[in-house]
Amino acid sequence: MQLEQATVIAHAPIQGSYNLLQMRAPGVAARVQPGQFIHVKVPYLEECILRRPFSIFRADGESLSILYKDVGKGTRTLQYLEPGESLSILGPLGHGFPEVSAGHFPVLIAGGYGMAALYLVAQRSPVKGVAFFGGRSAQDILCVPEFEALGWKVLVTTEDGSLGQRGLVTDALDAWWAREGSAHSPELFVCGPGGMLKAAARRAEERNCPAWTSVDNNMGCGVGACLTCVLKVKDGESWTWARACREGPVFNSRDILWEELA
Amino acid sequence: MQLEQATVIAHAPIQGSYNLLQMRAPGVAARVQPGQFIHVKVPYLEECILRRPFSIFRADGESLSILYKDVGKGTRTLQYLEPGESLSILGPLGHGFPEVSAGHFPVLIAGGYGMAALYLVAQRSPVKGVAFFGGRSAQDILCVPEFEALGWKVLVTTEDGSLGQRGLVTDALDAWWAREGSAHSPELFVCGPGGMLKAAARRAEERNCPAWTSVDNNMGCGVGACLTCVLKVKDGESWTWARACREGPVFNSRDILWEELA
Amino acid sequence: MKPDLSTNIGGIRMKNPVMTASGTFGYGPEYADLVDINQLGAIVVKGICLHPTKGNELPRTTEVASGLLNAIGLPGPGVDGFVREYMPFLRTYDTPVVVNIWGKTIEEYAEVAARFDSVPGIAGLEVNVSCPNIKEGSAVFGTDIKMFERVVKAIRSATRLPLIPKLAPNVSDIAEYARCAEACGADAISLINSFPSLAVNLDTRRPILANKTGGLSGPAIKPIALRLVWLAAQAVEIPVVAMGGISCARDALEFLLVGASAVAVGTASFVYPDTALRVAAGIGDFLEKEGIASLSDWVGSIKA
Amino acid sequence: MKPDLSTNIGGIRMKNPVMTASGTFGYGPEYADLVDINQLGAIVVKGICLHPTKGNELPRTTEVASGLLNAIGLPGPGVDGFVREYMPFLRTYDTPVVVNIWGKTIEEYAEVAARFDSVPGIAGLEVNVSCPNIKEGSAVFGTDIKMFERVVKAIRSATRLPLIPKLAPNVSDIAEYARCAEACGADAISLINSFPSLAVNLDTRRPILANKTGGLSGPAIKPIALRLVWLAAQAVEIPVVAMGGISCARDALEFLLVGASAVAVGTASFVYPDTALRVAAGIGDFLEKEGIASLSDWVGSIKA
Ligand SMILES: Cc1cc2nc3c(=O)[nH]c(=O)nc-3n(C[C@H](O)[C@H](O)[C@H](O)COP(=O)(O)OP(=O)(O)OC[C@H]3O[C@@H](n4cnc5c(N)ncnc54)[C@H](O)[C@@H]3O)c2cc1C
Ligand SMILES: Cc1cc2nc3c(=O)[nH]c(=O)nc-3n(C[C@H](O)[C@H](O)[C@H](O)COP(=O)(O)OP(=O)(O)OC[C@H]3O[C@@H](n4cnc5c(N)ncnc54)[C@H](O)[C@@H]3O)c2cc1C
Ligand SMILES: Cc1cc2nc3c(=O)[nH]c(=O)nc-3n(C[C@H](O)[C@H](O)[C@H](O)COP(=O)(O)O)c2cc1C
Ligand SMILES: Cc1cc2nc3c(=O)[nH]c(=O)nc-3n(C[C@H](O)[C@H](O)[C@H](O)COP(=O)(O)O)c2cc1C
Ligand code: FES
Ligand code: FES
Repeated sequence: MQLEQATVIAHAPIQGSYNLLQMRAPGVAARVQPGQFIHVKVPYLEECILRRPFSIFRADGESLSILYKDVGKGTRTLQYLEPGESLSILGPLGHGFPEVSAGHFPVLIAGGYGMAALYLVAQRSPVKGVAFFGGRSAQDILCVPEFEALGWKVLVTTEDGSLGQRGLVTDALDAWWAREGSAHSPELFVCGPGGMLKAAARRAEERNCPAWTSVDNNMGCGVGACLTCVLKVKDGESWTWARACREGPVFNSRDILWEELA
Repeated sequence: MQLEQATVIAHAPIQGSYNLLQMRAPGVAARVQPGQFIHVKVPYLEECILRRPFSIFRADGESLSILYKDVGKGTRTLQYLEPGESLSILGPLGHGFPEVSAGHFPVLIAGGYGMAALYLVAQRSPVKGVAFFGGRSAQDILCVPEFEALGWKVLVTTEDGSLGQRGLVTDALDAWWAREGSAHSPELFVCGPGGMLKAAARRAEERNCPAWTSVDNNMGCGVGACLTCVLKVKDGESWTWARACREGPVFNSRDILWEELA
Repeated sequence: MKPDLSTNIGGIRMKNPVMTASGTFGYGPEYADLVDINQLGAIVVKGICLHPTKGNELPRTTEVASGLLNAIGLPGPGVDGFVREYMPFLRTYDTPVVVNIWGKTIEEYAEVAARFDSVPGIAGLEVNVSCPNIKEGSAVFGTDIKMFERVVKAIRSATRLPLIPKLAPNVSDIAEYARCAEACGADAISLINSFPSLAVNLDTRRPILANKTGGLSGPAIKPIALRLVWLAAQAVEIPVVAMGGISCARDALEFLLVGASAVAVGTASFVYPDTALRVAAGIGDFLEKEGIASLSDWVGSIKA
Repeated sequence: MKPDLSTNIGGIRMKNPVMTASGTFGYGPEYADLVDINQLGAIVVKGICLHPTKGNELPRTTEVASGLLNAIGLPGPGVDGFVREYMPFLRTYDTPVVVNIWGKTIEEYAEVAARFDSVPGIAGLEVNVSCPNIKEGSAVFGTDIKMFERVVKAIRSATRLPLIPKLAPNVSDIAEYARCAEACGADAISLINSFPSLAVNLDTRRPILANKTGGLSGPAIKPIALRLVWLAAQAVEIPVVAMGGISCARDALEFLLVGASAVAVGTASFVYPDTALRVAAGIGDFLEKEGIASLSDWVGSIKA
């Protein structure tokens, strides 16, 4: 974990309201684990004082990139940043995804920026498996060629049917599981909206398969000091708070009190 | 006076820390009087809530421009604005310079952005006179060719002698006055730092010549409501406040209580 | 269907709930070229006292993070000057005129109120007890409950006009002041005034403002104001006029949600002179989109 | 020559005047990878009470203009948990450890203080009487002078450690609380805690924070804090620790100028974890450039 002044290498919209920001950040880039994130101070946005967390999409040598969606003030203002300009980042932060367990078959499940967050998992996994990407429409499905190029099978679902199969990501997952699941001993790696996490966690529990889920609780400090980002995890018969930024954002799905997640 | 969304036509550094910002603002541009100003909301600078006042440098048809120096947060941030982007302006504001009185010879005295503020006076004056420009060094002397092109004689002084005569603007003025003043019946049009205004006002009083001075009191609203920008003006035997943004920024030098000016 | 935005603030009938905040809209003419005064819910003018006053020396304002610090010091033309110079202009509009008054003593407050009682075209009085620069003895009217009670009572007996004490924000228990105002016969209350603050200059080692301290206004104080308005609105039956950092319709809707019956736009007018009109229009659009027929259905509808 | 930045806060010797503000720097380990704790003037840890506590539900924070609203609700490991889990780590540093304490009753406050009295490696106690979520009966310790007096007295008799009551900002007369703390035997005072505030969500029509209200911190409150620190510093002889929106050396120098003997960096650490160190270095640079030999020559040197 370090505080680094990164320099923008490339920055452009990629599709819909998603943008790709690539930066030179040798200190942070060198140490990235899949599923970790950086905490970004958006330049020129002084009245919004907090940093914004973004999953590390790619990390190659001295550079890293994030893939972000314009959803509010921070992500709107971030778009003004041009190559050559610099920004303050804090990272790599949090605990990411583990490697796929021996004898298991990796199944990625992603929605929204989750596709970016899982790229390093896909890249670094010695075993290539299957990836389920879901979204509202074609605009929301990211990085399919990149995952395919790494040797993953990608199954796309969209709610409006504009790309891949029509429906929810879990429909495709269920169909696949019924067809091939038993042959495979799946291990789930999930990053997406709360509903998707819960649906995946439920299936993992029912089928008693390991699942790693990345939560996106709002964050303050990003390093474990402010206690903004907490969620309830099991602690024997009771529960305790865990910090998404420190103990997470990736948790063993078994540990989370799903019914309490916001 | 109107609130207008202006569009940047051109924007570039011109010399030293001065920048020229040209914008399309048909509503405001159509009604500009020399010495008036616009009140600019600097885009992307939300934590600084107030507008910033800038003299109108040029106004041609549907466009107008300002010439501004990087001195703080607002003027630094303003520089990020690119052609095609828009900004909110309020103007034209205040009372500007009158036309030169019949039988008088116009003498312009300027320091800093005062050279910009006097350009429209120079352009629209039926009589072309002499202009005294002073600054610390060559970097601070603006627009000399533009004034010469309009038929004005420009006499430059710099404190470090890097351009024109070495010394203060008043040195050059005094020399000229001794040489040619009596032949001319001068009328002064002054815009510059407080010291320059005071020095010019003193000379005008001593020599009983009309003088118009543009003050640059800090401003809040720019339209006369907040009473931030006031200065003391004579009121019979006593004094009263006048608002630089409304009754000014140009005042008859005789009216100002110079010893009280901040 | 267009929602009904009209509201009644202690007898002042307004076509919409958006006023100007005292001291931020001059006496009217300053913004008349830019803003159609007829479209305001009410116009509240800069504070007026008995005699002409000059106010503080410069600097009178300084900018701070998301806010403005001011110590203008209440310069003004006095009652007679105001009535002579500005009332003819203000009477040409179909918009209630609320006069913000202040005094150096309780007697002065009462006298100013009495003088306005007979001036045609005045819809109500807002009483500034919370200006940081006015004291009687060592007690400040706005932060000493006994002084506050005395001044509100004195004004109440001096005028039949709708009376709106404007509460000071720097008290521990705002509900106490709200209830006291109500008990003394106020028709409404307004809050918050700018928050007592300080800015200093490291180079001169002096306070930046000539008056040393000043009042903080603008977006910086909005969360503070929102809590105080919420607490005050729960404490009383009389209507509450809310202000403090309102710069868009959503800000205003928040204050109305927590119980204000009207809002005032202050510092934001300095930035975008048309803010009050945009806020009024935006409130209408929001309520319409939400299918809320009348402003009163939104006021105080917070679930908490 | 390098200026002398050392300062003594009621018996706590600090190499420079910059602490962390309670609740914004965890218990130390959270920032240890990013910040050399040995270079801090002192480390003030998150509020501790007698037993482990869970704090509030989510959301606990929300961003507002130039500030942060928080209602974390004081989760923590309790005295024993803290001493066991964090003191071994904290004792490895050559930096005074100040423990911020709170309780639900006066007895609890006193007991927490007593328990820390015998813990090696603790340099002092800061007493949070101003957390918006703790009350005894209907009275809040920080905004009721009688309760404040009782709690400070009770703690004073329970501990020999340097004692620093942390004042609530939402009072009309801060000097009264400062003097009361001094009279009760406090060794220093600190201020300001975050300012009670509210943010609401128009879509849900509810307060954004689970706790409803929260405390405002960050640059938005700096001008308010600066005035209160100035007034408090004039009221007492004991040292004042100032906080509220400090995010750079110049901010800190302003608080020192108006009379604080030390400062604490709060919310700014969330943004730039190294803020406290940069503030300390920047204070040194400034004093050196101004030719001021010692911090104490700057403290309170405001001309006003
Ligand atoms: C560990 C982690 C990794 C993330 N990775 C990515 C990523 O790779 N790409 C990406 O586009 N986004 C990512 N996000 C979400 C991203 O942080 C938010 O979209 C961003 O902070 C919004 O900032 P803003 O200023 O634009 O929006 P704001 O103006 O702050 O908020 C706009 C809206 O977004 C909501 N929002 C704000 N923060 C979050 C959040 N953390 N989660 C959900 N909703 C939020 C707000 O409640 C509001 O409704 C990640 C979040 C976390 C916690
Ligand atoms: C009527 C009028 C016309 C002006 N015309 C021009 C112009 O044509 N070109 C130009 O470059 N500038 C002009 N100015 C000055 C310009 O408004 C300020 O430089 C600008 O507001 C500074 O904004 P900032 O945010 O960059 O600086 P800030 O961060 O606000 O301040 C930086 C420094 O500048 C000082 N400062 C701020 N405002 C003023 C001011 N009004 N006068 C003097 N010092 C100030 C501050 O005290 C501070 O020391 C004019 C001012 C007035 C009142
Ligand atoms: C420059 C200025 C002058 C003010 N003058 C007065 C005044 O004369 N009387 C008064 O009651 N309030 C006065 N106020 C306070 C405002 O009416 C309002 O209560 C406060 O600014 C908070 O609202 P805002 O944040 O929207 O500005 C003044 C505020 C400012 C900024
Ligand atoms: C997230 C958060 C948690 C806090 N927790 C505590 C606490 O436990 N005890 C306490 O006395 N103050 C607490 N505070 C208040 C700070 O110590 C400080 O007084 C306040 O934030 C003002 O300083 P700042 O503007 O620099 O943040 C907390 C503040 C924040 C933002
Ligand atoms: S974001 Fe601060 S503890 Fe996780
Ligand atoms: S700037 Fe507001 S009155 Fe002149």
